[in-house]
Amino acid sequence: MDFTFSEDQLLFQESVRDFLVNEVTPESIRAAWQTESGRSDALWQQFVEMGLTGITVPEAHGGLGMNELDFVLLAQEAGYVALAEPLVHSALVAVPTIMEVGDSAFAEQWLPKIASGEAKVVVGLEVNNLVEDAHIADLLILEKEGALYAVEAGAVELRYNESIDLGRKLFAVEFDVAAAHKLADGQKAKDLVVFALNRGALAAAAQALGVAQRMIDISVQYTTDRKQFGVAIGSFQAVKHHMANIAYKLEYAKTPVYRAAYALANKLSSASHNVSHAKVVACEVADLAAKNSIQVHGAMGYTWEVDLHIFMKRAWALNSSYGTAGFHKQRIAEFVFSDEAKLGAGNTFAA
Amino acid sequence: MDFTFSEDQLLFQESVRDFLVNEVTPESIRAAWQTESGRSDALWQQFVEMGLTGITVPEAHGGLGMNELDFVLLAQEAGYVALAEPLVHSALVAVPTIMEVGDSAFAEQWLPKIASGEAKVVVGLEVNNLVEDAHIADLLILEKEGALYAVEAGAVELRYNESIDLGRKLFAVEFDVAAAHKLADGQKAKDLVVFALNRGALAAAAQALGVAQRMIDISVQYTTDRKQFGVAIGSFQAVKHHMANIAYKLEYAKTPVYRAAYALANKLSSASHNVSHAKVVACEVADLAAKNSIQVHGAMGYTWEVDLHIFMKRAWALNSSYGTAGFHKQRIAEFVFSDEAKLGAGNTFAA
Amino acid sequence: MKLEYTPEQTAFRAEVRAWLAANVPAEPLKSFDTEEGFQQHREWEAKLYEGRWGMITWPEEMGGRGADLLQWLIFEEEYYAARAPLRVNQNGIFLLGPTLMEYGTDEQKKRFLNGMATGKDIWCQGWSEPNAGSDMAAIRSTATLSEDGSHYIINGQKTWSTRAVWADWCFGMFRTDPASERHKGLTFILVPLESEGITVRPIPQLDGLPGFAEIFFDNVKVPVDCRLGGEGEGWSVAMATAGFERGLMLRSPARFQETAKRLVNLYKANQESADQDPAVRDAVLRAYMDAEAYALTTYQTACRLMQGGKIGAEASTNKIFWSELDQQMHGLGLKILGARAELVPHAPDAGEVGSWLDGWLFSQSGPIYAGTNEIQRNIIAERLLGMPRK
Amino acid sequence: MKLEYTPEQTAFRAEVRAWLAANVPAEPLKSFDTEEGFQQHREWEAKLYEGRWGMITWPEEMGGRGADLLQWLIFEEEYYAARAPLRVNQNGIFLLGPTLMEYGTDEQKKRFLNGMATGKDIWCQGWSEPNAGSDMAAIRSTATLSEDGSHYIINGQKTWSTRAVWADWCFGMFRTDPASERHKGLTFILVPLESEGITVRPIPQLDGLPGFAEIFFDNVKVPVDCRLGGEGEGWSVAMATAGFERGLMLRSPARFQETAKRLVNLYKANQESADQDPAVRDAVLRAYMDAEAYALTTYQTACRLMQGGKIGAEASTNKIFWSELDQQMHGLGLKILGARAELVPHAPDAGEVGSWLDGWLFSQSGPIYAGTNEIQRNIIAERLLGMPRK
Repeated sequence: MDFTFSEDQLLFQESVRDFLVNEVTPESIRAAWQTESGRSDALWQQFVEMGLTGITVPEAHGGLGMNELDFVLLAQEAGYVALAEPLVHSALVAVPTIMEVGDSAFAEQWLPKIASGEAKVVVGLEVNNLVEDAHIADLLILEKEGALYAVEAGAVELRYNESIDLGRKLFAVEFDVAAAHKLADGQKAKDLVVFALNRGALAAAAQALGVAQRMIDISVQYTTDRKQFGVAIGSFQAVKHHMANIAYKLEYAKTPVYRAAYALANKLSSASHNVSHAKVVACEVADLAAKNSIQVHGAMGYTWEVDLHIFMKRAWALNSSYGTAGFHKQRIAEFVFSDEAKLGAGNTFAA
Repeated sequence: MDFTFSEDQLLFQESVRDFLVNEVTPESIRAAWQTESGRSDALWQQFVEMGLTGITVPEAHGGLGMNELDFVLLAQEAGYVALAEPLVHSALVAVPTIMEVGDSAFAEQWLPKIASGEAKVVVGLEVNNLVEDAHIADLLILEKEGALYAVEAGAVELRYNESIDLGRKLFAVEFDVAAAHKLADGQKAKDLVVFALNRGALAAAAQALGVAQRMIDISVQYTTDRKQFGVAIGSFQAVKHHMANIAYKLEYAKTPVYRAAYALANKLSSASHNVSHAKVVACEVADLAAKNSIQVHGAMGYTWEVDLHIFMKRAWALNSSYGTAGFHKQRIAEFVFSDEAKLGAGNTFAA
Repeated sequence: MKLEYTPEQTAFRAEVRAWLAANVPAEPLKSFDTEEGFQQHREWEAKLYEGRWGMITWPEEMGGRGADLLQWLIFEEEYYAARAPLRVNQNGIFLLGPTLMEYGTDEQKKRFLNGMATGKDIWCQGWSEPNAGSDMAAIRSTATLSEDGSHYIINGQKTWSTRAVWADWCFGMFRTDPASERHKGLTFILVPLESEGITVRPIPQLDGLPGFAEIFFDNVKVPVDCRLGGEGEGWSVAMATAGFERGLMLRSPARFQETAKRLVNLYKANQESADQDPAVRDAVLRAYMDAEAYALTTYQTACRLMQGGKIGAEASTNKIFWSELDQQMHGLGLKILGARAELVPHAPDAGEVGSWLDGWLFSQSGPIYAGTNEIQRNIIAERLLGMPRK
Repeated sequence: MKLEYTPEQTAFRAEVRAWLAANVPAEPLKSFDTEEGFQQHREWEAKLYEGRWGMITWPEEMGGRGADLLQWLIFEEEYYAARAPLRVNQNGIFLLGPTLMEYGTDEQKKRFLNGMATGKDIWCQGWSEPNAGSDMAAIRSTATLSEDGSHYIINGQKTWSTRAVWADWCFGMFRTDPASERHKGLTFILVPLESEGITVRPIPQLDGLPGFAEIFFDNVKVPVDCRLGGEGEGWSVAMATAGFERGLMLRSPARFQETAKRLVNLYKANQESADQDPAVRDAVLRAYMDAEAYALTTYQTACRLMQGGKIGAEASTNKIFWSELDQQMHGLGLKILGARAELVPHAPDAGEVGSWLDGWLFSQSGPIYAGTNEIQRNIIAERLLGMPRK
């Protein structure tokens, strides 16, 4: 029993954090909002060079062969900077899904290109209605009416839908089922959808942790600097408690996320409800962080001018991404209220 | 349209408040806990002399002929002192129920005695499981298996059940149905039970308002007097906000209670869901008052020594008295989610 | 207590309803945080004025109907139920208007009230300053009386001025006594925004639109007859305005009851998915109850005021209650809408999301402006409950 | 990360389980806030000691098993799952014990640890004073060293001393330097409660039982070898104890997970009536999630500590989380039980109400004792987040 990350994992997190905080600044985010694609090829190239695009790609296909647990801290850091590029999606959803399809030719075709940065692949599930980053994908893996298809970029029609979070690029995607490559249908398709959804939900949860932490940091800084009634507003107890409430809840949202990552990486039978627990509480704490942060910012928090809104909007958007709270609570309820559920002391790590 | 109480109603409230605050003190309450019956004949006699026992008894039967609305402010004051005597029950539940039965001989037999203080009548509904004050009742009106019976004191067997609130005397009551006087069955009994339950719920709600106010007053006093870290603890913002949260919610619980009283007094078709709204929010604010009050008292609040616990326990006991929050939310939901419900602006006073 | 409308009140409601049915634009106007929408709303104000529905609580001789508070509540109920446009000139007609009637000279009343009523002059506030947000007494912008006493020279900066970008006039407080501190030495002055020396810098809000602005004053000359009340009396004049603002005129129960109704309908239309989260059904019921309670308490307050009562701590309890309710209801709407909820109104697949997202963004300002809810809680604790200040 | 138990840990669990199955009394003991129950619990401590299960984290030579934190968590899981008796001597074995091992002389260790371990000596705390509740530095009780240096003379008053009514010894802080202020000049002293000059006044708690007491000291003579640590060093000795108290030793996830499990079962058994309030189902799910999260985070902390980490602000986040969870779960239990919930355990129709009502009353103390949750929030804001103190 060891509930800690390894030295290597923590060092990797640190170096990715340093890189992201330097490269993905509020200024660069605002600049990207002004561009057509909203995505930076240069940044993606840097990810390639750092090995991040291939992090979950097997070594045989040119990647680092890491798993969901190795990546979860990096996803958290991506949330911390509200990263727009689909790095987390690629590593946590697209790559594992391609492998899970079990078609070695298909995997061989795409995984090396993902690792090398030549191709981007996105997965579009019906639970999300729209497909994020469809406009920059070379291949789309799409759920449609009980089956899963692989469709290349040229074969889809996209309808852009603006999100309140300008860092997210969402598209309604249409394609000709008859002309598409069917990856799976029936039970296998269902399993693949759950597989991808669990990883998408984990990705959202991990990013939500980072977003929450960022809002804490921004708000602590703001309330330390900002004076009112002659003192720093951060010295008011009500302001302190708004912040403390985020901070202590965040501590109890992190471990469910890490446990969910572990359960996915080790294909535990508890993985689905572990993921749902993680998704619910991580998004709740990010939501609370948004609420309390805007409140302690006062009117400044309501503006486009301070950076807070970048992260608030990401938190709001993550809420219902890869399953609403209701969707996930329902999965938890199915477990908790089942007659077979092992509850109570000593069963936390019963797989 | 006039949503205010009359001068007379307010003056009556004031005189009853003055009387109760002087006569029903924490000391007298603690003393009553030590007695077998827990009830004071002397106090009841004073109620008789003030006309309170007959307040809702028709003038023809020796009462004042007032209604639920006239009594609601007095019920609030009874809550303020955590009154143990069944005055509110008698005036708001027993007397109206006797009248609603529609048996004039029965009414004539009991109402004058209630007004004069010769007899006490209690109503026992299945929703409460146990019957409060059964030990001092001369007559019990009891719901049993779809019918309503009148049973005199000698014909019941009582099993005492101690409540966490020592001011409440609860009894399991057994009686011989065959030997009892059946007041109603079938639809009429159902209607009578709803009739009595609505009035019991209103009584609980009104008392909850008073209990909440009392806990505010006790806590404000305590936190003003008590010093810690060199200052009055009431000067800490967290303590202030605990109190402010009770106070502002209390304002928005009062008007639903008054509206419910009006609806019952005027037999409006909205009365049942109006009562349920009142019951839910009044008990919630009393519950919050208990929670925040013990917190600002610190360890003192956890003792038997300060008076707070008298009122906390009353608040807890009222929670599920005359219907749990669930029971009442269910009645509200039936209205709100029905296709006929007139919701939205301008429909608040549509009967 | 009598919780029924009089025949006169019922007739009044019918009259309002009929006029609105005939006049409310079929298509919703554009947001008044856009230039085009602002002009549309200005025209709507003119139309309301024509029907004498613009400021019904004003005296008849000023274009109003001398309506009492209950008529006001009824009017608002019909107004929101009809989904009539938001009031672009609310700062003028609800805040400055009543203040002008109380503190203005006859000439000032004549000069300003009509333009305000017709929508010709749209007013914005000049209260907050960069270092005086919730702490209004920290105002530092100055107004210096010219030597001949004919005008003030204004210098400084105001911020959070709602709709200042396209407004015509600004009313606010300025420090006329440079040696003064806190509440003293402040004067209430009305400033035309086209004056030389004024720069208005739009502040984009959460939705990116310039819903408010900073106003910079660089030696702005304002005639002395634009002063409202006496020199140095600004604080008491302003407090009257702030009282109105926090009071019941601006936050009709109608608005929240209509939101609660739409929420019930949204829930019913999406019940299967919504019920996956049992907290949703509970929160919808709570929205109904709270909106109802807000209406009840507002009616009670209105009746008390009509019988000669005064608004006290109700201003603070009221502010907390509606602003947190508004936030909860819109957040709940988004929750029910699920994955679509992040789409902006003009996104092609947004469907009914738009008004909920707009409402959600707008609701974020409620617990902040006009005194944060933390300050309101302090006020309740100290003034209503008498808890120790320090 | 490896979220599986080692074979050794699994074997250890099996050993604990077997012993408990054979030894936990079939009938629950009486409350240890009654004299009879206190003695029953004292005997249970002796039985635990015999099996070497009393203080498994203590070194073997002191009667323990030198267990690590993970073994401790496993032990607690089995202990709560077996519904074994509460620990009447927790102040001794979990708080004073480790402090003694760190600060005590060899002689003190020999003298006190065994009596503590066997249940012969039950210890209570002497921290708080009437005007020093959450503010421990305000302690005013004095200990004056006799002229010959052989003993202290103690005068003053302690309060909120849990289980002091039937306890044998008290440990606490006293002011040895009368001129000192706040954290300075305090000394940690162990006092036999049978000493002359001591009066113990029981304080009845919410359920009417004397769960804690005031202790009055009137010229109480205590030999100088009852001092723990140096004179004037009481604060740092006490802080070590407070750290243990707030830390994970005392608040096992097991306790809350068992409550959550019972709550799930209570809900399932009463689902029809419980579901009338949709908030209940949601809250039950939340109880499960929170208890689970508490377990996960505690395991994480334990693993970190075993790898050489230190407890920092976890002490405060932990305190808030479990105490509010405990309150919520028991309140929810009462809500599900409905009209019966107000009955005390021995009421003839109380049914299963008893343990929920007892738990509810007990849970009220959680957010208060060992530093109120308001103080914990201040600590998180100031120490973890670095927000300004004043």
